[in-house]
Amino acid sequence: MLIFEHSTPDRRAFAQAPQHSADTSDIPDNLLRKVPPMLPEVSELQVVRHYTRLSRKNFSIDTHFYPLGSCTMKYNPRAHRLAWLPGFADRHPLALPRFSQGIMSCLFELQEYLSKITGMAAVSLSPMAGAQGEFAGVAAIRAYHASRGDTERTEFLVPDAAHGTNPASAAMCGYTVKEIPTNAEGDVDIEALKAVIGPKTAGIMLTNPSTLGVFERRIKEIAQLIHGVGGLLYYDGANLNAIVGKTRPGDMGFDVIHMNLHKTFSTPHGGGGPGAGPIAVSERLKPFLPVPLVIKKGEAYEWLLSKDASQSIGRLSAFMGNAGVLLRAYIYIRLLGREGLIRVAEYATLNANYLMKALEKSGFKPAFPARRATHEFILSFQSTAKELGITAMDFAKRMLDEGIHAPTVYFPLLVPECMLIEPTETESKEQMDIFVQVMQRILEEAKQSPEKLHEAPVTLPVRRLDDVKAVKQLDVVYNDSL
Amino acid sequence: MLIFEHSTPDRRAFAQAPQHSADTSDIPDNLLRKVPPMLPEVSELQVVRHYTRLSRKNFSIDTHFYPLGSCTMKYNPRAHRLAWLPGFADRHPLALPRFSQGIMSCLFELQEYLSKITGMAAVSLSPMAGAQGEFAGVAAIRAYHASRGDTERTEFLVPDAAHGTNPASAAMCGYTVKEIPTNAEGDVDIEALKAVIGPKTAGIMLTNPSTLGVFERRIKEIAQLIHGVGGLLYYDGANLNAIVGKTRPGDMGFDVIHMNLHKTFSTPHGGGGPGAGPIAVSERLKPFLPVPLVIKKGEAYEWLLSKDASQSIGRLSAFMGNAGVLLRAYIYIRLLGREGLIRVAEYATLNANYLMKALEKSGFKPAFPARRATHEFILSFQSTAKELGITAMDFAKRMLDEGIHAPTVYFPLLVPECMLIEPTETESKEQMDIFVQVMQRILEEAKQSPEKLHEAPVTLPVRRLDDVKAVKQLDVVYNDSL
Amino acid sequence: MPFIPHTKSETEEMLAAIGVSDINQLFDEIPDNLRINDLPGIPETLSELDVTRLMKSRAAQDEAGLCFIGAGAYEHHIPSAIFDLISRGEYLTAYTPYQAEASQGTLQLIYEYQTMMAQLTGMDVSNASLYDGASALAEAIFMAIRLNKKSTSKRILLPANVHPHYRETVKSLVEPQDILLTDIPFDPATGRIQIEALQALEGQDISALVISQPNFFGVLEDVDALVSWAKARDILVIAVVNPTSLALLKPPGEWGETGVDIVCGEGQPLGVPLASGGPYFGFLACKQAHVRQMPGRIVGRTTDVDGKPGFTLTLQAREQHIRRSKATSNICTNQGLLVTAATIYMSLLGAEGIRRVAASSHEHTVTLRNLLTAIDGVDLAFSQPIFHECVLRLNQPVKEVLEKLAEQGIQGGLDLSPYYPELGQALLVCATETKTKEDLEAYSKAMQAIFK
Amino acid sequence: MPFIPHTKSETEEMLAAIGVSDINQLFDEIPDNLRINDLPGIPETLSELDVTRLMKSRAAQDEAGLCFIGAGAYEHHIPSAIFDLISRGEYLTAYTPYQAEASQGTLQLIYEYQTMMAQLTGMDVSNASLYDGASALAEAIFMAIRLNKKSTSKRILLPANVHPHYRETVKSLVEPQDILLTDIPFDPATGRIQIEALQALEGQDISALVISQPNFFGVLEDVDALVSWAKARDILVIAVVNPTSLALLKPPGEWGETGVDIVCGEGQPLGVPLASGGPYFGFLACKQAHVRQMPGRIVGRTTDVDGKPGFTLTLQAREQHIRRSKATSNICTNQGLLVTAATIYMSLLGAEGIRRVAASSHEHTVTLRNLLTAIDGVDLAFSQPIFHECVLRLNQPVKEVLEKLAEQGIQGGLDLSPYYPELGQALLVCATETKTKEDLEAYSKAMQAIFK
Ligand SMILES: Cc1ncc(COP(=O)(O)O)c(C=O)c1O
Ligand SMILES: Cc1ncc(COP(=O)(O)O)c(C=O)c1O
Repeated sequence: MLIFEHSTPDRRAFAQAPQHSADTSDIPDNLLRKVPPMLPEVSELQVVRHYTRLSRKNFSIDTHFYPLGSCTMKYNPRAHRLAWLPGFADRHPLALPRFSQGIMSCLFELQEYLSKITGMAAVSLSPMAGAQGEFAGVAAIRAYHASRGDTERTEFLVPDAAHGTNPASAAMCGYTVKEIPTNAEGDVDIEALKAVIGPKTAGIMLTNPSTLGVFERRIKEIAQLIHGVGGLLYYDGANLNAIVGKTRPGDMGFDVIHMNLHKTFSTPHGGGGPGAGPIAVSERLKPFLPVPLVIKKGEAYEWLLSKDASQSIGRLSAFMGNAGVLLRAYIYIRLLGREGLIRVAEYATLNANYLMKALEKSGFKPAFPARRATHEFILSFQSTAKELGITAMDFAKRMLDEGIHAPTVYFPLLVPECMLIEPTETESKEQMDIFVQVMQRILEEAKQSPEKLHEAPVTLPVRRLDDVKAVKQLDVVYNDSL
Repeated sequence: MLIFEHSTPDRRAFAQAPQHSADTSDIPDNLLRKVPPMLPEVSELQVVRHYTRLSRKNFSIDTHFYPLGSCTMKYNPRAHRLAWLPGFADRHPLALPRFSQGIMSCLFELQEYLSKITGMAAVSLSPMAGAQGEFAGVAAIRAYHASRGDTERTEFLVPDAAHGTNPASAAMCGYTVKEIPTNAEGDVDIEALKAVIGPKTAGIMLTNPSTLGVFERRIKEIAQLIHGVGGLLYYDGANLNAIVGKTRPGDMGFDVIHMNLHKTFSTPHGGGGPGAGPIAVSERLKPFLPVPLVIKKGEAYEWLLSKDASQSIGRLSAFMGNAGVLLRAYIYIRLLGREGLIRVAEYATLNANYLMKALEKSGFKPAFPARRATHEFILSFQSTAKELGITAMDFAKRMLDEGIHAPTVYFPLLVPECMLIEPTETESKEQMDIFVQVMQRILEEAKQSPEKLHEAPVTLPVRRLDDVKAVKQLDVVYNDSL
Repeated sequence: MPFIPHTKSETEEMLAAIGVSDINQLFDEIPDNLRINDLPGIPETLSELDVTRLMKSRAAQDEAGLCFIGAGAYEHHIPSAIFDLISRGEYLTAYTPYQAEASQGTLQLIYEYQTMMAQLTGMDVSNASLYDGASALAEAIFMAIRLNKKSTSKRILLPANVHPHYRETVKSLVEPQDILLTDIPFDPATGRIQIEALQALEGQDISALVISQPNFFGVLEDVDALVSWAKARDILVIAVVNPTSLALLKPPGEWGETGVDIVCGEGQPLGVPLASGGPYFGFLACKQAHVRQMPGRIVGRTTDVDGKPGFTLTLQAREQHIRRSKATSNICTNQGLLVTAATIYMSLLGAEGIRRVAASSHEHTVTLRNLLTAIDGVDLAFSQPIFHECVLRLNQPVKEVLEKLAEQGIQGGLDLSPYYPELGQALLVCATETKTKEDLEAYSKAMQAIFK
Repeated sequence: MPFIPHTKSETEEMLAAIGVSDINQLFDEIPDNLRINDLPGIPETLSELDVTRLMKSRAAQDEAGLCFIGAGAYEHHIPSAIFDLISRGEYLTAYTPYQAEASQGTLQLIYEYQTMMAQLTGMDVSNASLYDGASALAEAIFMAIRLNKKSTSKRILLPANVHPHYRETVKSLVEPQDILLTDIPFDPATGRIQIEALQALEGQDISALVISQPNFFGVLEDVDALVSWAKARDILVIAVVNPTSLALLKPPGEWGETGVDIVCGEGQPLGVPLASGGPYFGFLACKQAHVRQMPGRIVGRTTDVDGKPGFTLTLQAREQHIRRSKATSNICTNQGLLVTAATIYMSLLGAEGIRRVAASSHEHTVTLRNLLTAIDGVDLAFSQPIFHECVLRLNQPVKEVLEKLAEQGIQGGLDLSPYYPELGQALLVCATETKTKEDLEAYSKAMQAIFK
């Protein structure tokens, strides 16, 4: 039932608004609203009950194992609630700096930590998610070229395995996107790369480890090639969880990287967001960082704004990005500390490799069996699809019935019938073993009674939904009783 | 699965304890523990996931209609979280009064409000639930008699409809309990009462409206009778929700009353508690109130403790009772205010009478059809039990399948196959209508396919549990892996 | 190991199963010259207790008394229930609802949100959120340019009285695509868009006009006239609005004869804490005909194989994960949790509740304005009607006045001089429903003391 | 109407269905002379915003700096996760689990709690909670009297070094039943129970002996000797313990040759905020043989009709709703939500975590003791080993010292002079794991300044 269906005219959660209607007679009548919007008219209990019940229809980290590849769904330490302390939650974004030293000190330190973790020269925290970080990074590269009068570079290279945000972000910066193919081992096809680079090359966007769950071994060579033709390298940090404390994008030769704080730094993703996508840059891109930055003058923290950053690509949000998310990432880093951060990559990788090995033994097909898994790995269901008529999606849906959130399916696009599995370091060996048992059970079912997979899920609030109808008979707002 | 079954040696939520083990070498070895207790060894994620999932096996106000008679399960305004403000949550109970004026002012005002609502002379907030309030009230009566040298009063009267805590509390105060029968209309059998009262009568405990969901109309007469023989009257305030702002126990002639703040004043009951059971007394019982009390001297609030209250029955808890619950009740009263409190009884009674009428029309049997329902009412399933073999319990269990928490069954004990239904004022007319539909549907089922009721519930985490086995093969701690 | 459940023996068992002897061996595909073994400069691990102390001490530095700053972020009462509900793990720790059947909670909620936003703005459809108000305006501009087939200029009229940070953000985001932003000056007497400046553009190829209602100065524009002007010239109209105002003011869907094409804005006033500027959420609504050019996620209602209604992400062919470099936007992660808060907020308050919040905030600002302008040296900057925010002109440097007010525990507003030097010593103030009569008087008294 | 969903027309419809014309008619069975129509003296309704402001201003009055008071309520770190979990409506807004099938969450949790408490105390079984530590001791005394069939005296030995508020509470609760409480003095040199005083009772009929470990002074008793003495004389032993200590100290189940009969205490240290003294929870554990005399609710594991394991309230025949005036106790509502917090706390910390909390608190107190007793005019009151709390003797009035410390933001401890005038100017102090080295030094510095 929709909240609107609980609605009755003249009902309201009366304690929540001013008790008396105030005077607005100074506003000209022609600017006033005549017919009120049809919002729900419900009591406080109805609201609480509705949204409590609704929440129970979600899978989440707190309720289910959620090995959604590329999304790093690990435990979100509940200490993140410290970001709600009144000093933080009630602070107006335009408060005077002298009432902002608390948060500014956290942000300043976060800039420092992130630049150390990535091996970069400087950090801007303002991008509000990975995709905005990508925009910012590519825009910085663009500004860099422009600043040198280097205006003929119109192409950005993106491997075919890349996340959709990569080409979209490059395009938003006005670049033409060139796709680079992947070789059978999951690495960038270097010959193909050589064939396309040249004076038009503004740069390349890479994820390393890539979205294929393998580490790009020839990264240094790629960096040399790109730099050789005057291009710059962009690092999509979505997979940073695989390498924190083990290797640094800065050392690999990257010029700019974004980090998804909601992934590696475990800020809660809230069913779609918020995230944060700070970028870190090499020395040469420093002048182009988006504002605001936090700088330290003597003992005081100050904002660095556009007027003092003439080459900056500018502002990306009305205020300071997703400041609250930044605070949560700061808390996370302080909780884990140096030793704890290094362990992240170690145990994320341990879980992934253990799981890949066990699944391979159980008859599943890793996409790159000869490779070490990073923090995630891909299974391909191409053979099951051919032989049993069971797709990766069928498998995924049946997993939901087993109380496990399905891994990412059909991404990256280039592996047919793929499933991208990322257990994360906060899940236990028991959970890995349970996962394997579930997969075995479903595989058995796929052979014995495939209809169970086609019909899945059967234990959830709804069964498989008609996505085609959702597009054809577009129904995106409720109108019935309104 | 039990939390212990997730346990693995040497695992822990490491962020939650001091990182280094401290020095305790000054404690003699013979006083130290040699074998650690077998507590769970689990990660923070495992704990959060386990207890999140576990919670989802509960019905609650926030998730379900919960018309549990006598328990007043109404909406708990979420503003109660203000009681967690650091000044309140972090305050040590023995902090100096000058750092306690905030909470003491709230408690002082709460004392005032409760005495106004009940029509009594003074209030003590310290009893920690209704039952402790009963003890305190009866103990105050005992102390009163003793203070007058009136030591032959050994009997306390309790109607047969009373809640079990009433006779138990009287017994805890050293009294012999005499049961008073109820007449066919649900009132105290006054003739029977007259027959037992006398010089041994210390007092009587009454609930008005009674647990039968009707108002005791001859209360004044009863008060005269009891007072006439030198006894005092105790009011069990569990049903105060039915009369706030409509009538006052003080005016009825009662000498002491407890209030269940977790009922009428809507503090969350937390799956069993906490509650709070303040008592209010008439002028003559004032000296006997339990301590601590809050008094005001000039502008400052002070504690009144035993040393300044020589006749007090004393202290009932280590500190100030369930102080946090008292704060929540204070918040509730401030939110509702004068007008809001009066509406409580009005709409609670409206819902109950509407529901009783509608159910009667649908073929159900109110226990007292000729009476006005108060905030609750009783149905008797005696005829269904006889004719269809369907008990009140069968009905109750089937209601769970329909997503409604069952009303109270088999209490009060004197109505056979009874169901005590209390919708409360915060539930809507729609919810009343849905309840009626559900009841009709189950009644139909009882006639068509009674096995469905015997087998219920079938949609919950477990089906009907074996209570006899629970007693015979007593298993109250987990031992398997420990 | 904080947050890692592996015991020593489990780790060994797992390494053995993989066939390596040491956990570091798992990184053997990383070339040796790229390997590091430490993270110097990152502080040691702290327990939750220590982090709590640390954060409490930092937060305590930022507690700053009564806030009269608005300027795009507004202090409103946030119902207690919101915090408890959005803290539920099921909302808080879910990812984007890629598996619809396992995400009906979030999906239905977004569908309800879309409906509420469409109602509030008077438009047909809404998306599931963008990052914030400023970036939402940039997305609206991209959208308008895609939509306006009659225009080839990629030229946008962006009045100077739109929030200066929005204008900065728009500039950063749209410039790489060679979009032309044309400033429209405001009337120095009224603070409103200068109609003559628009008229001067007569006959030129223009893709869209942006209108902020109220504008950054809190001043109300003559929206009907502006929309009619633009529509008559095939110029698309983008409205930037404060959602709280929409329960009181005429919604963009009704401006002029036809309503505007796209509405966007900052969702923060709907139940989201100030929190230093984020996370908030941007909203975007438009006419039905434009839905396929709308960026961001959209949830649709459909049915399952049994015909039971359910919710799913829809129109995904617009999005980057399918359309890649041809997508309507690069946005992926958005601001779901804040949408959750806003949806609960709108449910709790309803139309009448939000109208009261708007009216009460407005009344408080008017009262404050009257109190302050009664002081010698404090004047009103603009003559026009306002909504819940206004500009004062002082005869003293605003920066110093604000510092002095701060000493009295009052955050007196925003100093406009860095943004609009042409306005002289201008101060933007706002008093929402959270302020009491005593608060307003406290401000006025403190101001009196400074100006006497 | 706040929290009441009825609209005017619904109310009218409902009244019509009932057959009355006015809502007040529903109260027509209340005699006219008892009717009231108003509640004078109760303030007007406030919105949640106003109540929030009110409560914030009240709470702000009570923020009082570093707390070194113990005395039965201890400031420990409370993991963030606890608040979020116990705030879930399913735990927070459920009633007592009368309908077992609809309450498996709460029931299983209590079963886990019972197991943990049995483990911690070294006993066989635990109940589901009592009100608090003090009232739990009274219930333990009732229980001991019911259990000790060999004694007819109803006489309890209650040492003077048991928490004075516990002794007061016990007195209030047990006296109406003619139970005899005999004080046992403490040794003025060690603060421990005076063995000679016990020996003087040789041969008398005694039902039970109460032992507090540590005792109110933080001093550790020679529990083995005390239990052996009592057991040899058929005297039941009741232990009152701090649960935090039990991960470090020998549990009551192992005291003497046989262990004690009943263990009770205050559960607050296990994840419950100080909150002015409540809600906390009392715990009670005992030997298996005594389970049927245990007061309070108990959850048992059983199976459903399909043989699936499940949980239910059990042994209800002991309780008031069935046994009425013959019940083991009148308790009904107990402290479920706090038990929920404690169960989560014990799960998060585990045995090793709680041991560390205990050890760290102990070490801090010892450090503080050493710092303070280095000051001229501050001496140790007792010579014996302590656990995490101790008594200092000052050469100045404690009340004044505490007032001066308070001015430095330090709550210096509890003034014992009202409770034990015989101890002179005695101060009870405690420093838990929440205090840093700097905190301890700050205290010591402030104290130095007062004593120089
Ligand atoms: C590989 C990769 N790159 C980029 C992104 C985009 O990041 P965001 O969702 O934070 O915008 C994602 C998100 O899923 C991703 O997996
Ligand atoms: C009528 C009645 N009296 C007394 C009580 C006991 O109150 P408490 O549970 O607060 O101890 C109850 C509780 O259910 C009750 O319903």
